[in-house]
Amino acid sequence: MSTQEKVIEQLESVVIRFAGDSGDGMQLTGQQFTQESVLAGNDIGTLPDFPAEIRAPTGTLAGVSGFQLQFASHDIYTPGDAPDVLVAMNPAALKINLGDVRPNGIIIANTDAYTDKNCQKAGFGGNPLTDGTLSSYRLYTVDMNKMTQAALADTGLGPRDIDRTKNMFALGLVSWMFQRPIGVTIKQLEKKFAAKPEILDANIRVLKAGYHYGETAEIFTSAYEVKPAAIEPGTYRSITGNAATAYGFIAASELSGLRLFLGSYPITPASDVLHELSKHKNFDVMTFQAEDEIAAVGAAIGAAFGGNLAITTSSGPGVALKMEAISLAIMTELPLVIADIQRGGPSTGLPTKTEQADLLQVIYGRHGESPVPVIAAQTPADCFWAALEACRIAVKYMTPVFLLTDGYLANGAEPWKIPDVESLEAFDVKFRKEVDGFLPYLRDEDTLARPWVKPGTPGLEHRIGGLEKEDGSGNVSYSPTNHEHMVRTRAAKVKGIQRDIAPIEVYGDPEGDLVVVGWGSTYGAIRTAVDAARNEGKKVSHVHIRWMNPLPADLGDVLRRFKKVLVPEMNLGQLRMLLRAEYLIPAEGLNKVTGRPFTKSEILRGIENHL
Amino acid sequence: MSTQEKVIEQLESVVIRFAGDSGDGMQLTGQQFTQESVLAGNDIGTLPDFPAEIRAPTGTLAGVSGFQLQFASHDIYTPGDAPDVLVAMNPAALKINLGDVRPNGIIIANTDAYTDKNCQKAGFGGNPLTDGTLSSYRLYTVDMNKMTQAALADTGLGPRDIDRTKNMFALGLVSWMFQRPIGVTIKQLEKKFAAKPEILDANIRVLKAGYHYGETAEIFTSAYEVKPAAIEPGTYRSITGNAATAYGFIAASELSGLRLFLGSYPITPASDVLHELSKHKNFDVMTFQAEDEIAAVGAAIGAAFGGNLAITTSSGPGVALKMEAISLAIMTELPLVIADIQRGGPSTGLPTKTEQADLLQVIYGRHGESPVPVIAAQTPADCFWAALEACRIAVKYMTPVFLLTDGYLANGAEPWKIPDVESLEAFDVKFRKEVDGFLPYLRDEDTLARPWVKPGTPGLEHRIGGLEKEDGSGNVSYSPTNHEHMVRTRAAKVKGIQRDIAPIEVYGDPEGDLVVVGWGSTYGAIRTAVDAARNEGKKVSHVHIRWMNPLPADLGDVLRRFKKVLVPEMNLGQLRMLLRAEYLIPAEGLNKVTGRPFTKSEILRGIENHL
Amino acid sequence: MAEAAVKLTKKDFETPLDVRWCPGCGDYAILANLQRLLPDLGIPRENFVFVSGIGCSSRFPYYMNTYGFHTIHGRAPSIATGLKTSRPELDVWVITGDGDALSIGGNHLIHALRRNVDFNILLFNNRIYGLTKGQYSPTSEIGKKTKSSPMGSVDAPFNPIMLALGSGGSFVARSIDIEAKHLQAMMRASHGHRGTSFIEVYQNCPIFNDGAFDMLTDRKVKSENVVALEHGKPLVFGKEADKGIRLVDGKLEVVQLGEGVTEGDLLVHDETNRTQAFLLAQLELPVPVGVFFREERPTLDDMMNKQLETASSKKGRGELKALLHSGETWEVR
Amino acid sequence: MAEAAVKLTKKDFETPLDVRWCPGCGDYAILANLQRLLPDLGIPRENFVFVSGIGCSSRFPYYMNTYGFHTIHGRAPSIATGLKTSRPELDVWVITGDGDALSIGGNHLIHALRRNVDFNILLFNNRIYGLTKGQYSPTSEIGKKTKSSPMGSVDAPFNPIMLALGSGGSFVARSIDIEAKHLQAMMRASHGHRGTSFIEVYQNCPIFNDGAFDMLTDRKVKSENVVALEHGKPLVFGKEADKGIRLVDGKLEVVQLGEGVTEGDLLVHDETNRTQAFLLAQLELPVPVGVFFREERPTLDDMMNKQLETASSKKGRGELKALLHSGETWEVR
Ligand SMILES: Cc1ncc(C[n+]2csc(CCOP(=O)(O)OP(=O)(O)O)c2C)c(N)n1
Ligand SMILES: Cc1ncc(C[n+]2csc(CCOP(=O)(O)OP(=O)(O)O)c2C)c(N)n1
Ligand code: SF4
Ligand code: SF4
Ligand SMILES: [Mg+2]
Ligand SMILES: [Mg+2]
Repeated sequence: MSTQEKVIEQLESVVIRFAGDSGDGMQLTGQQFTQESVLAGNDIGTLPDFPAEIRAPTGTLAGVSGFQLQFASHDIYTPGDAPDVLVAMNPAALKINLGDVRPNGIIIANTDAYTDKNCQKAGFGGNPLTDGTLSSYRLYTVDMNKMTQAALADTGLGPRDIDRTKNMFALGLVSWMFQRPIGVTIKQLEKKFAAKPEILDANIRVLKAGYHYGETAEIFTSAYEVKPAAIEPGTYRSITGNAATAYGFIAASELSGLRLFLGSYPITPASDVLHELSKHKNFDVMTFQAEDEIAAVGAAIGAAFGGNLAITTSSGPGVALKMEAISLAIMTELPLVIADIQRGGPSTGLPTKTEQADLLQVIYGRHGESPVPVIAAQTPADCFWAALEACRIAVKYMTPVFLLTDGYLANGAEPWKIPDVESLEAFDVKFRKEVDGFLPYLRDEDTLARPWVKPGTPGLEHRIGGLEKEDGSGNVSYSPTNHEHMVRTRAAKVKGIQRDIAPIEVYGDPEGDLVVVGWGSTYGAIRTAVDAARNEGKKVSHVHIRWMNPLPADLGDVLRRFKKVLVPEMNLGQLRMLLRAEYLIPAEGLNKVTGRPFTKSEILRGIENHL
Repeated sequence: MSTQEKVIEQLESVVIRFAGDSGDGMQLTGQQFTQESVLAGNDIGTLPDFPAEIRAPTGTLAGVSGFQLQFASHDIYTPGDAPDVLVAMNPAALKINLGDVRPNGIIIANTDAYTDKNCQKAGFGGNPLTDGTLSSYRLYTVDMNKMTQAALADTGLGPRDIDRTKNMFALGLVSWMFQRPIGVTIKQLEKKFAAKPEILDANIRVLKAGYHYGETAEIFTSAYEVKPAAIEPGTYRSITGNAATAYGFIAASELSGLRLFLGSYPITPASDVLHELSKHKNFDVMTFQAEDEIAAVGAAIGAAFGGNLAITTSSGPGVALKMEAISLAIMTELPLVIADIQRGGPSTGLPTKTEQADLLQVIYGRHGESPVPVIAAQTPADCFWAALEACRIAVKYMTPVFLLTDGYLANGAEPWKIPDVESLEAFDVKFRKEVDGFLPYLRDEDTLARPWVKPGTPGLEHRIGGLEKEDGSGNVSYSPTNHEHMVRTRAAKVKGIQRDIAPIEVYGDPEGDLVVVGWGSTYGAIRTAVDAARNEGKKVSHVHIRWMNPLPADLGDVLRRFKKVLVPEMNLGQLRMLLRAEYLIPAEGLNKVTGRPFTKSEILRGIENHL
Repeated sequence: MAEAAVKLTKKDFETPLDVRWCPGCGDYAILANLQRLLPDLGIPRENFVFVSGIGCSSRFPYYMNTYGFHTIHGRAPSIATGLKTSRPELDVWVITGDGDALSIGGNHLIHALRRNVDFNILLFNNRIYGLTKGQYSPTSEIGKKTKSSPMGSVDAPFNPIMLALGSGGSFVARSIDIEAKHLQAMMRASHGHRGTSFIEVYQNCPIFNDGAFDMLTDRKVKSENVVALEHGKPLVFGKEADKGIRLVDGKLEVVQLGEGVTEGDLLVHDETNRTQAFLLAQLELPVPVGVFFREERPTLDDMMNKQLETASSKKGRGELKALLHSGETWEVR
Repeated sequence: MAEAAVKLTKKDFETPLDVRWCPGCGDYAILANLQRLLPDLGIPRENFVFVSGIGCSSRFPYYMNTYGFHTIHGRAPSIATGLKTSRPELDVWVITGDGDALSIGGNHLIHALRRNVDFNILLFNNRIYGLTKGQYSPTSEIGKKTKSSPMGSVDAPFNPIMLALGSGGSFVARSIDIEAKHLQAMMRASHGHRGTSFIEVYQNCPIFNDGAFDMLTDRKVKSENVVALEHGKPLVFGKEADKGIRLVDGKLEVVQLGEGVTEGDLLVHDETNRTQAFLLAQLELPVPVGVFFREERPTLDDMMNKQLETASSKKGRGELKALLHSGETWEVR
């Protein structure tokens, strides 16, 4: 009835968050929208955020599930800060997310869900869609339930099945708003519902209904378009951190010729690595779901002793339980990779939220002097490279290695330029077979690694264990001088890994007023903020540490070239502590422990406060 | 036959080490000699050193058991450095201990045990008693077996029983050498062998035979006497660290009116605390030997929830296993004391040797931000005070607290001036009973402690758990701001314990060239060495830290008054790391990780090197 | 036990919190049944304590308006052991799942059973890890396809009843989430038992393992598939009570009554016979529910507390001063 | 198994290290018996791996000249599981003690038994913690006075055979340290069994629990106190083979042969019957030794390895490149 024209606006980047009841299918909607954006050639960053309960009661705050996505025409490193668009499928979703939406942002609400009862459950006094609560936002109300029902009126589907497709309406609508191609979603639906043609048909109908509604209805004054990003040429895919971690391990197995053995016990947010690896038995990947974390790492140690590429995956509480066994791997100098997918702590804490507070646990959380190298991944796709690198070092130095990622990386996705498999360097694994001159703890002069022997090798029968070893012979030794020697040798071996660490790349100028030092998943937020600060002419650089132990040999020199050092972390200052102790520099912290990642603006504000 | 006169020399202090096969009863001999010395009014310090095997094969190096003791006419803090006297019951004992004996020291050897076979087993080429190996020592050879047999010839005892008493010969002999009263030993024997009069008689006969042999035989040219030490008036007893720890816990229970509950799983060198507490059921002390360390701490947490004074005891590997559960105590803010009696690590390591390498484990060894206060005992008797203090803080602040001791303190003994029980301060424990205004996480304004409620209290039914808590209500909360608030509140609560820490007492001048900063069992060696350095006119002071977390509020200021800071530790520099990070001072380390305590001279050398 | 002053009702045991299980989850029924039973037990509300581990099932204490402790994965029996031995007057319940109790918590479970600590264990067996979104558990059948076993699980499952009997359990029973009457009867019996009582409750997880127990709950077929164990009674089952179980050469045999076979030929359930309980536990069809085994033996909490009393009455209540002065002492003047 | 190229002897399995157990310790005999047996098994020496936990008993691998791993307390079954599943061609033995296996390691033990990993567990049961110098263990009797139980232990012990049977163990046996012939026969049988085999070996600790099994080893009385289980044979015992065990109403009864009772009346051992094994495990006097139960069922290592083969043969050996390119991809030019 209106005569307004549809205008296609050009945008640089958009942050959109889908939020609804856990039963509303928001994760799926978000993932599908991500696929579409990726195919539209945008760079993307995602952040799923789901409740700890499997399914909390409908309509409650505890039951709200969200999925945020940023897509842009330029390189981006994060899922973005304040959403430009919030899709709020019910009042609880609105309640929880409203505070994050940027001023004057767009809110799309599914009017049908805003009943009095639901508004009350969410803790609103009245109906927020009508009582002025949203006056500073651009509100679009859509009767999604009704329109979904209408779209399916003649299908004979039951009301529950119909209700379940309303997320497709939302997806269709938003796809239209941002000019996404919905073909990929239809293809995906075809796969998923191959066995249930009526459901498939219903979903496609509703998806299209949403899309067409956007196109035809009058309430939207404009559609937005984000142009493809200018990124490096190549073949791309989207990948989550957990999938990348799993692929990194498989790649390490292929490149080393070692059978991959995973011992694991499920725990959020690490379980998906187990799930992913379980699928790839045709890579000769052995996965063992143990009775607990101790048995999981135990089995991995047994497999390492047997000559396999052994890994174990968990999150904070599970990693705590593994420490005693990891200490055995240190004493017996066996290769082993332990992945800690960090989550909010202490104790059970916030299982579905992200945090970086296990750094000191993995470096120091064992009895005795028990050094372990630690590598931290910095983006979802980087989990691939970090996992691969962890394996390479473990085998080269005959040592357990920690791989740190976190819930944000694990579940977040980014487009990944798929590496050329031929260009990946094979690692050089030698099992000792020569009998002459063999001693179980005779070390390689360079790496200080002891030989790796596969049980079954004739003539090399020997015994290892957790009691202090005599260097060379590997016999049990209570000698005071040998103990001191071994303690220092184990430390020197880990320290020696510095030679494998590439010199630090400073982003920005090599000296200046401030260097922002980060590690792990804060990479994207820091890089974006430093870019912004530099655009404003500030003398700020960015250093991101990958090997947390040992720290890179040149790190002290690099940092000392700046007047100030700022360390943003999702903890109370764990890396900061290490830097201060190691280099005696007055590093300052920017700390956030909310279970959510930093936003660019939080870091930017931190930078400004420290200049 | 000789006409030499017995001369009684006056000495200031003597260090003596008894060493023999584990079956030779050296621990008993050493302990008895300690008793005698204590009754002679000397100040003492002891260091037992036994093999990890229960009983290694006779005559082997692995089977050597030793007990060192220093007694002096002045205050001493250590079992001494290089022994003045070594009693070597067999070649293996000689082999292992010879390197430690001071030049020109006395060696008493039991000739009968120096057979060719034994010498060979010990790794000597020939017989060290005759081949010149001992030319730079004062060697006394005694046919102890033969003389023991002779003393018991007419008793009708079997050869095995006879052989078992030869340690009494050694004890008698050495008692004579140093003019110790053997009455206390006889009394002790009477108790021990009350049921076996023939064995009792045999032991006493042999003890006296040894004593008389010293008096009459011609080989000893002099006897030595150490005058009583000038120590504070009062009633004294000798006490080991583990006994003092147990007594400290019982005292805390008596002073708080809380029932003591220990959950523990045996492990060297912590088991004796369990053994000691098991004896005192008439103090209403409940001891539960659990199936593993996790169950042990679990039971303690259950008891804490039930309103008991709950403790758990272990050593490094066991403590590593407890960490996940301790994190639950942090989240639920329940009082709990965890004693870590440190031993050599990593892994099974050196179970019977001492080390201080669990400091960072107990401070940082848990997932998430999970702060726990840590107190370290510094002498065997101080374990009493440290255990008491740990309990007081746990209950006052509603927090788990770590108590650190180590194998050296645990098994070492010192004379202890028994405190006046009436003078011990009761602690003020209030269980919440008022229903009005109750919230499980409503905090005390000063301490930030939450209320402690005994299940069974009407009207206060509530639920706690490991998921993040909403401050105040204690309900499960996934709120980002609440999480940040709680993380910071838990940290602030532990930091707030600083107000309970007495200002640092600097031993020596409050400023100078060097301050030696120690913690735990290095106290004695550092104090003695600093004394010696100061006697030489050096500007050296000593600070010994008791609360490792939080560090004392005035520590930074105190340390900055010195030009240099030296940190001796039986690890690779764990406290040093903390000091550098916290105060940005270039603290240097003096590190020894041999499984044995520092000697005075090692520290003195360290001081000299840093001046 | 002391009579509660005021008569309590189910409502008294409900918390104001929203219950956060999936719609249709079997946990709701178990909760409701226990909330219905508790007021009947004559125990003051403040004396109940619910201790759980981690899992969907372990959220239970939040919904029970008593004292409660949602602890960590697998450790609830240990925590309950410390609580019950030190506070024997409390009425302690352990709520756990098949993962929590049999996977990570297996050791604590079997040790609690041998020690016979006086608390009640309810194991919600849905044969899946629910909270972590659907991996196979130690009670999942071989071949089960889950997220972590896409080609089917290769782990032979535990039989929780056999495990409990082999651990020395003194009260071992089985029931089903939605069989309200039976479940309440089992809970009541477990509560009446002094010592560790263990009830395996079959629980449906509609999300990750829907229908695992349909055969035992579907009105149409359940009476053919379930046999109720009752002490002293012959093992009869079937819609028409026309089938029974007979013991032949030490093995169990399902028989049709009437064709020359009478109730007198059937095995009579003897809940005091551990071996027979073990035999019944192996029965796959029909599935036995009820009390498999019950035996009175000393409880850990009793024995520990008695030792404390004995020590005090024998040696006299300890005195700190005397303790500190024990052994050799000497005076320095 | 492949025949060893060279015939090995006991000496080949001895290490040059001094054996460090106390004089008279039962561990010596167990070691010697196994060293005597191994050369007979026709397995190349380099294929044997001994995995142990912590305890006196767990020092065992140091004295066995094969591959060996002295791991950490309680975890040997887990480590052996990782080793055996990933290297199924190895001949893996787990050496453990009553503390190591039943206390801290209880969970791993029962899970190994249910999963049926193909290794041999020898549990040296001296009913005490030896290495830590004498605390009661989960097999110590109630009332035992030790360093940690000066008024007597209040923990009801496990019966390891019952626990193993309740866990689903597929080979469950018992023997005695110094009964060389019997012990070797048990070890041989255990080795012959595919799946987890469990042997409880009664072992004397002369230092902390001397004489615990005197009744079963003292030449004068042992035949009156021990009954050997042999498949298909009636349960006869006594110096004169004049006593036997009869099954009456599902309960075991010791009878004197001859007085109207003949061997034909006795219970015949059936090692395929788990319930009967469970019943025998409860017999306190005479004490049964021998194979209580044996059953063939798929092993975990076999099933895991078969899945790998199936996956490769069905989907083709995985290719890294294809994996990385799986799912949606797009080209940026
Ligand atoms: C130490 C530790 N490891 C793993 C987990 C993850 N986890 C939580 S619940 C669970 C399994 C729950 O299964 P079950 O006990 O059967 O409970 P259900 O959810 O099926 O009721 C796991 C593996 C954890 N929370 N803590
Ligand atoms: C994690 C851990 N907890 C405790 C110990 C101490 N510990 C060593 S062996 C042992 C018990 C050994 O008993 P058992 O298995 O019966 O062996 P035995 O010495 O009797 O042969 C204990 C408690 C340890 N080494 N590690
Ligand atoms: S996942 Fe299953 S067990 Fe968990 S709440 Fe949902 S239905 Fe219940
Ligand atoms: S303590 Fe006992 S079990 Fe250990 S070695 Fe000595 S005799 Fe054997
Ligand atoms: Mg379950
Ligand atoms: Mg034992």
